[in-house]
Order: sequence, then structure tokens, then C-alpha cells
Amino acid sequence: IGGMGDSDDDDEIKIGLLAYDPGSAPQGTAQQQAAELAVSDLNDDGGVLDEDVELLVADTQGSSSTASDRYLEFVVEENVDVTAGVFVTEVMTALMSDIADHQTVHMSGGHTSPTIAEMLADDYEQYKYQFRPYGNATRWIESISDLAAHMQEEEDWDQVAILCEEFEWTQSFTNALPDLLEDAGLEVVYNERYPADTENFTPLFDNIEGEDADAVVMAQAHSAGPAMIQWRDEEREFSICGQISQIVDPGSYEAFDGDNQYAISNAPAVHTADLSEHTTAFAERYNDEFDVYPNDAFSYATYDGIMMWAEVVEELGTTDSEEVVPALADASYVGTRGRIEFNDEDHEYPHDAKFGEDYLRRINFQWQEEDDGEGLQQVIHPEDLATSEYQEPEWF
Amino acid sequence: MVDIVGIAANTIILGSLYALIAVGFTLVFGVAGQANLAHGATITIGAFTAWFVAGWGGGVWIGLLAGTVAGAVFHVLLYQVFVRHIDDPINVLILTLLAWFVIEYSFRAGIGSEPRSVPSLLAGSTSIGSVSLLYNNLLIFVLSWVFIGALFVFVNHTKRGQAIIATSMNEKGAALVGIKTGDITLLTWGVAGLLAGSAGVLYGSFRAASYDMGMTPLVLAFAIVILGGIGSIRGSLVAAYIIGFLEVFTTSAISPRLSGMTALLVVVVVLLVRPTGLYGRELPA
Amino acid sequence: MLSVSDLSVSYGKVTALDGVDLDVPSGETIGVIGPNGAGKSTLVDTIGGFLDYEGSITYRGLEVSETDTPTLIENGLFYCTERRDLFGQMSVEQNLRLGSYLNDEGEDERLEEVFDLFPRLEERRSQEAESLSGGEQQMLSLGRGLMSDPEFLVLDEPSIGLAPVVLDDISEALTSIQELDVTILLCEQNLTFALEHADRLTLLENGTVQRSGTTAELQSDELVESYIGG
Amino acid sequence: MSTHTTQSAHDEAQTTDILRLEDVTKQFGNVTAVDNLSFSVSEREILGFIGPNGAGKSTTFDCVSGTMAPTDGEIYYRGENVTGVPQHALVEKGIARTYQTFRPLNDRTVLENIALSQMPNSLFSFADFRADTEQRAREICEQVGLGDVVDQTPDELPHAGMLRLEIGRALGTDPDLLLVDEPFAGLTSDEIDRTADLFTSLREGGMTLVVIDHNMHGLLDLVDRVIVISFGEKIAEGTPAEIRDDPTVQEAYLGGEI
Amino acid sequence: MTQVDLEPRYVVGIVCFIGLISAPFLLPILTLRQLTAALFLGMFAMSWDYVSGYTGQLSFGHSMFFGIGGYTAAVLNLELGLTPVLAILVGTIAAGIAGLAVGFPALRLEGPYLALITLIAPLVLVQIVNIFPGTLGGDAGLPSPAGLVSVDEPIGILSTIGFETVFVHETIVYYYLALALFLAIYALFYVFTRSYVGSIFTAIHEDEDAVRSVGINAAKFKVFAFTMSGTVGGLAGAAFVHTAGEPNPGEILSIVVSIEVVLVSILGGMGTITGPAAAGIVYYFVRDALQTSSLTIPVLDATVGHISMALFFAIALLVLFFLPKGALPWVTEWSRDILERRSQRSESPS
Ligand SMILES: Nc1ncnc2c1ncn2[C@@H]1O[C@H](COP(=O)(O)OP(=O)(O)OP(=O)(O)O)[C@@H](O)[C@H]1O
Ligand SMILES: Nc1ncnc2c1ncn2[C@@H]1O[C@H](COP(=O)(O)OP(=O)(O)OP(=O)(O)O)[C@@H](O)[C@H]1O
Ligand SMILES: [Mg+2]
Ligand SMILES: [Mg+2]
Repeated sequence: IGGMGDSDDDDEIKIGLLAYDPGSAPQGTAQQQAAELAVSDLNDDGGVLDEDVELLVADTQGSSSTASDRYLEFVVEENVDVTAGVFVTEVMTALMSDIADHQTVHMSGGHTSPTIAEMLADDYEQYKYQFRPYGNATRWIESISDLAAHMQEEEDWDQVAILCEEFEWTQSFTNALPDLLEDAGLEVVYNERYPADTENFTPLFDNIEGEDADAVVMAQAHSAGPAMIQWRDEEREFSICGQISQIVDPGSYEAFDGDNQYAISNAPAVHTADLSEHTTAFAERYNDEFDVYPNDAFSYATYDGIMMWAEVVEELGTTDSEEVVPALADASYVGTRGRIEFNDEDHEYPHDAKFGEDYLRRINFQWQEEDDGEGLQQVIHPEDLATSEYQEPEWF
Repeated sequence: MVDIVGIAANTIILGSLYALIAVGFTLVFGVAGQANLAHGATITIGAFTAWFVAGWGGGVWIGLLAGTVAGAVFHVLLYQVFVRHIDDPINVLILTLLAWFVIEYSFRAGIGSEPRSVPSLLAGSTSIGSVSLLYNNLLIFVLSWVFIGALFVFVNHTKRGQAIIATSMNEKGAALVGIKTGDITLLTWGVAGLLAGSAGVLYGSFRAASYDMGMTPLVLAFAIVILGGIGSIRGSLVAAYIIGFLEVFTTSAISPRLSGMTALLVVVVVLLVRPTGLYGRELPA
Repeated sequence: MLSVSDLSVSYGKVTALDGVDLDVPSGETIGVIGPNGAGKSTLVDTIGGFLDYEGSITYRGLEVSETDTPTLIENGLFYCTERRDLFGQMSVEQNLRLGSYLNDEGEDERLEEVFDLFPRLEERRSQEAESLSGGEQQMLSLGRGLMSDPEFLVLDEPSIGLAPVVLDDISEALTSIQELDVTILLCEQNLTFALEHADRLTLLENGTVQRSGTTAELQSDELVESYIGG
Repeated sequence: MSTHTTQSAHDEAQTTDILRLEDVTKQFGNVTAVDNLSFSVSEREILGFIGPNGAGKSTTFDCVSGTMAPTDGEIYYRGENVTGVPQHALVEKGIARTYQTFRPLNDRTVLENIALSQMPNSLFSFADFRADTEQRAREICEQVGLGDVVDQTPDELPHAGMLRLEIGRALGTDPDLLLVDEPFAGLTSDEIDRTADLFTSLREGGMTLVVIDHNMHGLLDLVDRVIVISFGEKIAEGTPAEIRDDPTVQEAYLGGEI
Repeated sequence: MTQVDLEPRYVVGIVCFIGLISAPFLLPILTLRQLTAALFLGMFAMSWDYVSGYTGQLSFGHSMFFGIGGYTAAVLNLELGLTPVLAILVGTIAAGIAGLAVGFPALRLEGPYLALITLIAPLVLVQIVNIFPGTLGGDAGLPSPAGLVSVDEPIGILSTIGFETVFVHETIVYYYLALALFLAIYALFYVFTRSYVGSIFTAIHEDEDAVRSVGINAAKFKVFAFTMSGTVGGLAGAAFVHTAGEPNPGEILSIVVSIEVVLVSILGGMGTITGPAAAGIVYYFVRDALQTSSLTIPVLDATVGHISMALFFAIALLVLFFLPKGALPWVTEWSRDILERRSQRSESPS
């Protein structure tokens, strides 16, 4: 079977990035910026395999058919050496068969559903070209449960609620998180899922308050806007933490007009956290370049993914995917958030990055207001990385 | 544990908001007979206008005014430039749908896909027993009743209001009694624009403004008008509260996962039993 | 009051009126008669401003093509069309009240007058117009027109579908309206009815005027006889 | 001569009723449009059905033709109880009707309007009906006097043309019983005569007709027998001559005129 | 020399047919692949037009049929290992049953009332899919089921005529599969709508009472229209997930798909079958061309690609506004005018 991604006959290294609405949506924009920075860093360093690196960017429009069309243009017409990006899980699921057909390495940068890794577990040979240098959402609940345990000590959190958008990636929050929390000595008093287009949180919050929860763990990617606004306006008597993708965006404080103040979210990194020796430097450089701090896995992981691939290729001396895949699977690379190593083929989630003290970690930050009125993402947990104390909402 | 007072309070607030969102749509669709799907866009325009104005330091109340006016201007333009030249109601429906998409995607390209918050019109809250009520929500309640009441009187008890209905039923007949049908329909669109624009501001302050915020209110408005029965403002009002109640009740007492679905399924069942909605008139043959 | 000169109207390729001249002096009743498809309804619709035409129609000095229908109505015109054009899902009373849209002074009294004329309508006052019987609809259409207190009536086949007794009533009503010096243009198929009311008659056929003259002159005209019969 | 026909038709009535109404009532809310109405129609008769405006004539047609079900009472067609049978099924049994307010299909020509009545009421039919139907439709157009305008659309037709179209479409279903609602409205006497001739020839061909109209000249000359209703109730029944002279009918319906 | 007098529209039809048949030899391979997807959009649009364009029973939720067909087939293949052909068959039947089920409310409900019911159906289905992410894949969709025919090895004949890789071969095979289905559906609908059935459908659109009054059971025909439309829509949906597409909400179930289908049909010309079929293809490529365009628009300082969706819908709006009956009827009329003028001109000298 002749793959197409391994052709080396052009004199440039080409990277194809599939981004969602770059220039408009924060996720796609972040991916594009990170990829640009990576490519310019590589070129400053003399390119890869002594060739210039070129970045191609395509908009997936969030649609799987568009993404597939653009992907094929990359691998069939442009003969790119590696692809990166993708944010919407639906798009990624659909793209997996194209990636398998065209056997070109893909360094993911945004989607978080465990299903993608499960596809590798089911049929490694077919899907092994996909790598996810930030793991999937099932691994984040440990970090969140640690935060809750910490808050139990510090702030007397005893009873927590769980509230998740109806998505595949939030399954672990609904199913596995309660056990972790109970193990840590907290009581889960409420656990519900809701459709992602929900806009009215009042009845939900009424119920959570009715259960006397001290905090709610939320897993949401779409509905943070109304949730934050109603939480604040209605002066709810509980804290919010969890995985709230929209407030991880460094630009969100402005977009939300500060409505996300006091909210806590889990994140792969924020620019204030010293996850590795590179984190802050990278974030500052990024900020100098684009006037915004890096956003979530979209920025950090896209950058790391490309750099890691380049390092492996440089070592191997070829971009041939059949050689790059095993090399990447074994590689160890220190990126902007720590050491990246991938789970092996027999793991439950092959090619997702490993988590742990020596590998990637997750942090919990809180949006706090600075004296100048600007918002800042302050790390409050884990303690060794904390940059600030937890602040209680002013209306408590 | 089902909190009856909470459910009642939330139903009243939500029902009022829905009623406010739906009345403008009812006026154009139910009364004047044109399905204006750009109603969704008007809501978005209202909300973002208020957000802009508030952002420039104009304050939300000026924002409310500006959003209301912007809604009316948009409607008047849409009607004068396009809709008045179209005879086929299906084409009106599709054209307004397209207009909505144009607006929606323009906002996405211009402002981005992240939600923006429109400040509350009134800060603070009061509490009745265990339930706390935001002043902003009370305002929504009051405003929606004022608007709907005014509309009800206008349509049923003024000549001009009757002329709107007459025009929708038989344009030639309306001309025969001296009604300037073009002006009347324009008036209808303008008034509906005012209502939708202000609904957009309130909706934005209750939730958030985003480029695709028009979808949910539009589906709701459509469902409300149909459930209430085309042509009946009273029907729309009752339907808005029914849908509000079903949503609140399902969320609080059954499961939030089913909240969107229950209301819609109830609409289906009601229609199968009463094909012209709760208070609907037969469609013209 | 109304003068039509060299009027031609066509629907696409079909020419419905061709060079029609007609004068309706103030206070008189002009009958327009003719077989089916002669162009009577077309004439009425054109006068009402619903169709494009060549030639000229002036009503009280207003050229119809430059005036919209409501303005003509404002100037005392009133039509009763062949298709009636009622407001289907409105009640009888609402239909009638809209008849005085431009002039609601004395509305209630006029409503009573219309009900006196057509007691059937009073019985059905809150029924939807659409569900009225054919004859009732015809009454409503006439009644709605009378609500505007018009000075010039254009009637397209008012006798159609009415029971003989009702026709008698309408005939009487028309006579009393005529006594008020209202100008009337009466398009009719029913010659008996037309002869009874018209001062002058115009016979249309295939869109052109065949005969025109006083009722007495035309009563014995053979062409009129042959088309309209007894 | 004409009295003779009437007489014989009347004699057979007992045995060969094609249609029989028994205590039919139709209410709309609290309006009783048809009130305990009973009458029967004999085979090959032309029955006049008259009454003041709003008497319930069209509504009676609605009930008989299956447009709407009566509130109460029974309708028998050829001895079979057909109360509440839907219209399309009644058409198959042989009952057709015309409407007082026209219902043309404005998107197609006169010929195609009439051809609709020739179409099979089944989803899959491979019979070679196309040429056939068109031929039959043309014949019907000729028969009702639309031969010259087959390619026009209904809105180009004058009033009389619409009427003919309405009759043509009903004829297309090959009915045995034809209910005609106000066929003379708006016609000149010349045209009335022609239409009446058509009805007579249809009867010669074996059809039974019930005709509603307010034009007494036209109607009374045509029909064999008349039924008069007022406020939904039968007030008189008899030959045209009898009806003309009936004082109740004169007062309720005819007025002083005739 | 004898001259065959073909009506121009048949000439156009034959040219298009030949063009479609020879497309693999004329188009770049990726364009061919897009054309495959575009053919499916055309099929979806035809299935809508058959019921809504002809009988006037507006459906705003036709994606329910594509979705039911596609999801049923995909789940049967993925979970139970049914062969694609069987899975497609069952999916088609399931969608047909859904069509039947929607047909019945259509007997009682009219116009906007019916439109709402059809709109609600896919909205609820999307939520159901989200509630059962395990079997239905939730928001993320299901992974691709097995291909209708699996092309793992290069195909001999195709290699000999110069097509190289397996990907190309697979694309060509799927293209012809889609084309065959497209033509079959087109022929089926064409035959039905040009027969008396089509004429009854349009009569129902005009005046249902008139239809009943000539002895035709309008209800039966309406239910039939929905059932057949659902069946064909389901077939297209099921075939789609086994060839060109993916079983996820955005492709075959979401309300956006329903709306697109309505748009395509109306822009192409409602009640023509040909119009929606052709418009489906044009729609796909116009949108794609706008999305990938990197032209900068001077005043706005944005690329066409960036505002492509707003631009795309603005164009659609103008098309609808100026051609209210849709593109096909306009083209037909316009060409008839030209032909008439030409024949007049050629007559006049003689
Ligand atoms: N909308 C139309 N399109 C095309 N032709 C039309 C239209 N309306 C009327 N016509 C034609 O114009 C001519 C005049 O019709 P019109 O209705 O004015 O006659 P009329 O004298 O009122 O007849 P009737 O006594 O039947 O009402 C007829 O030949 C008719 O076919
Ligand atoms: N849907 C309805 N709702 C209420 N009343 C109705 C309805 N349909 C008919 N009617 C009433 O029933 C009565 C009988 O109507 P119908 O149409 O049968 O009269 P008709 O005898 O045919 O009169 P015409 O000669 O004027 O046509 C009328 O008074 C009418 O207003
Ligand atoms: Mg006329
Ligand atoms: Mg009648």
C-alpha cells in the first residue's frame, strides 16, 4: 500500500494546520499563532533537515466534510509532511479515516474526547499516525479532585455538585469524578448533565443551592457565558470550578466583561505557571508577538507538537511517517509545559501524553482582578505552582 | 426535592422573557401572515447594539434604547428593500432566513464566536421566602407585560390594528376599504422590530450576546406562535408560559438532559390533538 | 364624476378592454351590461386602480393610474367586487366596521342601517365571514361598502347568487340610495335588475362598447335583446 | 309533455331512489344549518333544490357529497348507508358535485384541470391512461363548451367559463348523481339555456341531477320537481308549477316577483 | 443529412450526463471527491423537493430521514457487523417508516403547523444522539463504518488506464457508486413526478378540496409522498455514510442540514427535481470556492474566505430575490425566449 505523506521530493518541509475559524474564533486563532511561532522558530534555527519550513493553514469551518476536503488538499495536492490542529471532536472523528488512508503524522491540538485514543486502542496499525501531546479529558479529573481536597482543607468545602454539558469528553466527570471526590472525603450532593445549548441556569443553580453545595464542578465548552453571568448576577452561594474551556482563554476576561471573576478552571498551563523552564518564557514571547497570552492546549500543545515532531525528524533524518511514528511513540521531549511522552500502543489511550509529576501536569487557576482592573489567571493549585491564594467571591 | 415556589418564580420570569421574544414574531407571522425568520437576527442585533453602546460608556439604558431602535431600523430596511417586493410567503420565509444567516455570519466574522456580556439593566435582587428575585428579571416581567398589553389593545381595539389583520387576510379587500396596505405592513414590521430589538437587549443581559444567539429564541418563538395558534396573541402568551414552565419543571424536577426536548414533544402532542394550536383560527384556504 | 376615454386593458396576450369610452355624470346611475367575458369586471378592477391600462380614467379629476386605491376610497368611491374580497376570518361585524375605516363618524348608526337592510347579517353578526353562505357573503360585501357612506358606488354584479326575496330588498335599498343622489356604476348580467335602476346603459361585448344610450332607447334595441335575452 | 316526464319519474320514486336523506341535521356550534331534513331523489330525475340565502342548501350538498359529515341523520345512496363516507370514496360510487365558490387549480390549463378527474386513485398504475385521459378530457371540454379555451389557465376564464370548468371536472368522474350548486349565477339567459340543455342531455344519458339556483326562470324550466328549504327545514315540495303558486314559498323565498 | 430535432433541454441533459460519466477523466481527483459529496447533497435536495416542492407540505426537518437512514446503517454495521449492503437496506426501511410516521400528522396539520412538527423531529433526534453517546456517538459522531465496497488493493483496469494510487481508485469507485445512485434517484423521481402522481401532488398543493372532489384520496397521496421521500432520503443518507460521508450530526442530522436542503431546492427551483439536483452540486462548489478564496476585500480588509459564509448567504439571498422561482425555471424561460427570438429571426427573411 503506497502512502502519500512520505514523499520527500519537494525541497521544503510543509506543515498543514487545520484550524477552526482562525482569525475569529479564539481556539483556531490560538492554533494558528502557535503554529506560526513554531515555524518561525524552526526556520530561525535553520529549518528542518536543512530545508525551509512552510506553514499552510486551512479553515475547517467546524464541519467534518470541509475539514476532510482541506485535509486531502494538504496531503494529496500539497504533499505536506505533517498535519496539525483540529479542535472539534466531530471533525476529528471523521478525519481519522482520512489520516489512516494517507498515513501522514497528525499532531493534534485541541480536541479532548477519549474516543479518539480509543480508536487507536482498537486498531493501532490503522490509526497510529495521530498523536495528542496533551492527553484527553478523562485524565483531568484527578487534578480537579485534588483541587477539591485542597479546598476542603482551606475553605471547608464539604459538599460538591457536578454539572456537565452533554458531551463524550465530559463522561468521566459524571461517572468517575464522584468516586474520586468521595475518596477524598467530599460528598457529591448533585450530579447532572445538560444539553450544551442550555442558556437558562437559574433552575439548575436553584437546585444546587437547594442541596447546600459549597461548590460546583462544571465541565463545559459552550455554555460558560450564560452560566457565569447568571452565577454572578444571581449571587449564588457556591464556588465554581471544573473544566471551563471558554474561561481558559486569556482573552476571556475582557470578552466576559469580568463576569468570570472568581471562577476556577482546570487548564494545561497558564502563562503565570512555571510548569517547565520554558513556560513563562514561551508565554511572554508569544504575548510580545501576538499581544495575547497562549490559550490552552490550542497554543501550548500545537507549538509543542510541531517542535517535537521536528526534533524527531531531525534526529531520524527523514519525514517518512512509517519511521517517524515509532520514533515519536518512543520520544521524550521537554516542551512548554513539561516532559511529553506518549502512552504506548497497549495503553487504554495510546498516543495521548502521559500525566504525572515528571510529565505533563494540569493546574487550576482562578480569574482574579488586579488593581488596574485587568483580570489575571492566578494559579491556586497545585500548591508548588500556586501564584496566589484563592479569593472568595465578594458576594459570599 | 422539588421546590414549588422556585419553579413558579422561574416559570413566570422565563415565560415573560419568552413571551417578549415571541410577540414581535407573532405580530408579523401570526397577524400579518409573513414568517420572518430574520427575527433571530433582530434579537442578535439588539443585543450587540446594547453591548456596543455599553462598551463605549453609553450605559445600558441608552443601550436598550439603541438596541430597540436598531431592531426597528433593521426590520424596516429588510421590509422596504426586499420583503415588500415578494408575493410568495415561502419566499419571504426563505429570504428572511438568508438575511438572518448573513447577519449572523457577519457578526461571527466581525466580532468573533465568543459570547459577550450585556450588563444588567437593574442591579441587585430581592427575595421572596427562599427564592431570590433579580431586579433585572422583574424588569423583564414588567416590560413584557407592558409590551404585550399594549399590543393586545392595539390589535384588537384600534382601527389601525384591525387594518393589520384585514391586510393579512385579503389585501385587495383591505385596499377596497381604504387601507394603505403597504404602509400598514411596514408599520407592522417596524413595531415587531422594536419588540424584537428590546427583547434582544433583555435576552442578552439575561444570558449573553453571541453571534448565534438568535437560533434558540427563534425556534422558541416559532413553537410559541404555533402552539398558541396562529393569529392569537393571547395564545402566544399562554404558550410562552407553558413552554417556560415545561422547561423549568423538566430541568428542576426531572432531568436537565431532557429540558429542551420535553417542551418540543409537548408541542407535537398538543398539535396532534388540536391541529390549529390552542387558540388558532383555521388557516385561510 | 368619472370619465373613461379610450381605455384599453390586457392581461398578457388577452385584450380584455379595447378603446372603451364611458361617462358617469354625478348623480346618475349608469348600467354596464354584456355577456360573460365582455370585460365588465375588468372595467371595475381598472377603475379601482388594480390594473394597468392605456387611455385615461379620471375620477373627480384624479387620474386613476397615478392614484392609489385608498386615496380613491378617501374621495368617496366604493367598490363591490365580483369576488367580494371579504376578510375571511373576521366576524361580520368586524368586516362591516372596517368598511368605515376612513370615516368612522356615525359608524354605529350606519351599522344599524346596514343591519336594517340585511337582517340576516345582524343574526350572523359574530360569525366568521368565510363560513357565511354565498348569498350572505354578497350581502356583507354590499353592506361593508355602504359603511363608508360613499358618494360613488361601483357594483359588480350585486345580484349574483341572491334569493329573489333578497334581490327585492337590495333593489329597494338601491332605489333609496339613488334618491340620495349617489352616483352609481352598475355592472350587471341581470337585465331586469339593470333596467330597473339605470338611467343610461352601455352594452359591452368583447371588450368594446356596442351600444350606449338611455335605458328607454336601449330597452328595445335588438342587439341588447339578443345578448341579454328576456 | 314535461308534466308527463315528471309524473313518471315521480311514480318510480318509491322503488328507484338513488339518494335518500333521513332526518339529516348539520350544526356549526349553535348554528343549525340543516335541520332534520328528509327527502329523496329518484333515478334520472332533475331535482331543483331552492331556498333563501343561508337556508342550508350548500351545506346539504356538503353532507351528501362527503365534504363534511352530518351531525345527525342518515344518507342512503342506492340503498347503501353512506353517512360520513369520505368524499373521494363517494366519487368512486358515483356522486359528484360542483362548488358555489370555484375551486380551479390555477397552476394548470383548463384541459389539465379536467384531466385531473380522470386520474386513477391509486399510487401505482401502469395503464396507458395518458393518451386516453387527454382524449376524454377534450371530449368533456367540448361537451361543457370549453373546447376553444383548453389551453388557457383558469384565471383567464370569465365567470361562465369557471362554471363550465367546475361542471366539466365533476363530469370527468363519470357520476351517476351530480349535485350542482348555482350553475346559472352570473350567466346571460342565452348561456342559461345552453347550460340547461347540457343538463337535460346528461339526464338523457342516464344521470340524475340535483340543482341549486336562485334564478327561477332558468331553474323552474329545467327541473322535474322542486324541494324548498328555509332555515334548514323543508317547507315545500312539488312540481315547478305547484311551487310557483305556493304562498309559503312566495313569502319565504320568491317574493312578489314571479 | 437528416437532422434529429431534439429539444434543447434534452441536449443539455445529455451533455450533463456525458460530463458526469466522464468526470473522472476530466477533473482533478480531489474535485472528483468533492463532486461525490455534492451529488449526495443533490440527492438530499431531490428527496425534499419530491414531497415539499410538489405537494407543498413544507418540511423543515428532512435531515431526520438522512439521519435515520445514515445512523441506522452505521450502527448496524459498527455494532452488529451487518454488511454495508444489508445495513443500507435496513437504514432505508427505517427512514421509510419515519416518512410514514410524519405522513400521518401531515394529514391533520397544514402549512406552518406541519413545518414546526418536522422541524422538531431532528432537534429531538440530535438530543437523543447526545444522550446515548455510547451507541450513537453523541456530538462527536460515529467512526466511519465499513465502505460499501472496500478498495484495499489497486484495481487492475484503473491502473492500466493511468490512475495510480489506491486513494484515486477508491475515489473513482465511490464516485461512480454515488453517480449511479444519483441517476437512479433522479430517474425515479422524474418518472413519478412527470406521471399522473406528480400532477396529483401539485393539485394537492393548489387545492386539496378540489382533489378530493374528483374522487382522489388526497390523504393517501400525501402519506405516500412522505414515505417515498423518507425512503429515498434514508437511502441516500445510508449510502452516504458508507461512501463519501461520516455518520455525525453535522453531516446528516443537524437542523443546518435540513435548512441547507430547503435552500438548495428553492434556489434550484421548487417542484422541478432537476433544479434541486443541479443546485445541490452548484451550491457545494460555490460555497467551497468562497471558503478557500484568499482574495482580500479592500474596504473591509478581510479575505473572502474569512467572511465567506456571510457572503455566500448574501449571494443566495440575491439569487432568490431576483429569481423568485429559482434558477432552473428562470433558465428555462430565458432560453425559451432566446429560441423564440431566434426562430422569429430565421423566419422573417423568408
Ligand atoms: N387574470 C386574467 N388573466 C387573463 N385573462 C383574464 C383575466 N381576467 C379576465 N380575463 C379575460 O378578460 C376578459 C374579460 O373578463 P371579465 O371578467 O372582465 O368579464 P365580465 O364581463 O366581468 O364577465 P362575467 O360576466 O363572467 O363576470 C375575458 O375574456 C377573460 O377571459
Ligand atoms: N362553518 C360554518 N360555521 C358556522 N356557520 C356556518 C358554517 N358554514 C355554513 N354556516 C351557516 O349555515 C347556514 C347555511 O349555509 P349554506 O351555505 O348551506 O346556505 P345556502 O343555502 O347554500 O345559501 P346561499 O344560497 O346563500 O348559498 C348559513 O347561515 C351559514 O352562515
Ligand atoms: Mg365579471
Ligand atoms: Mg350556497
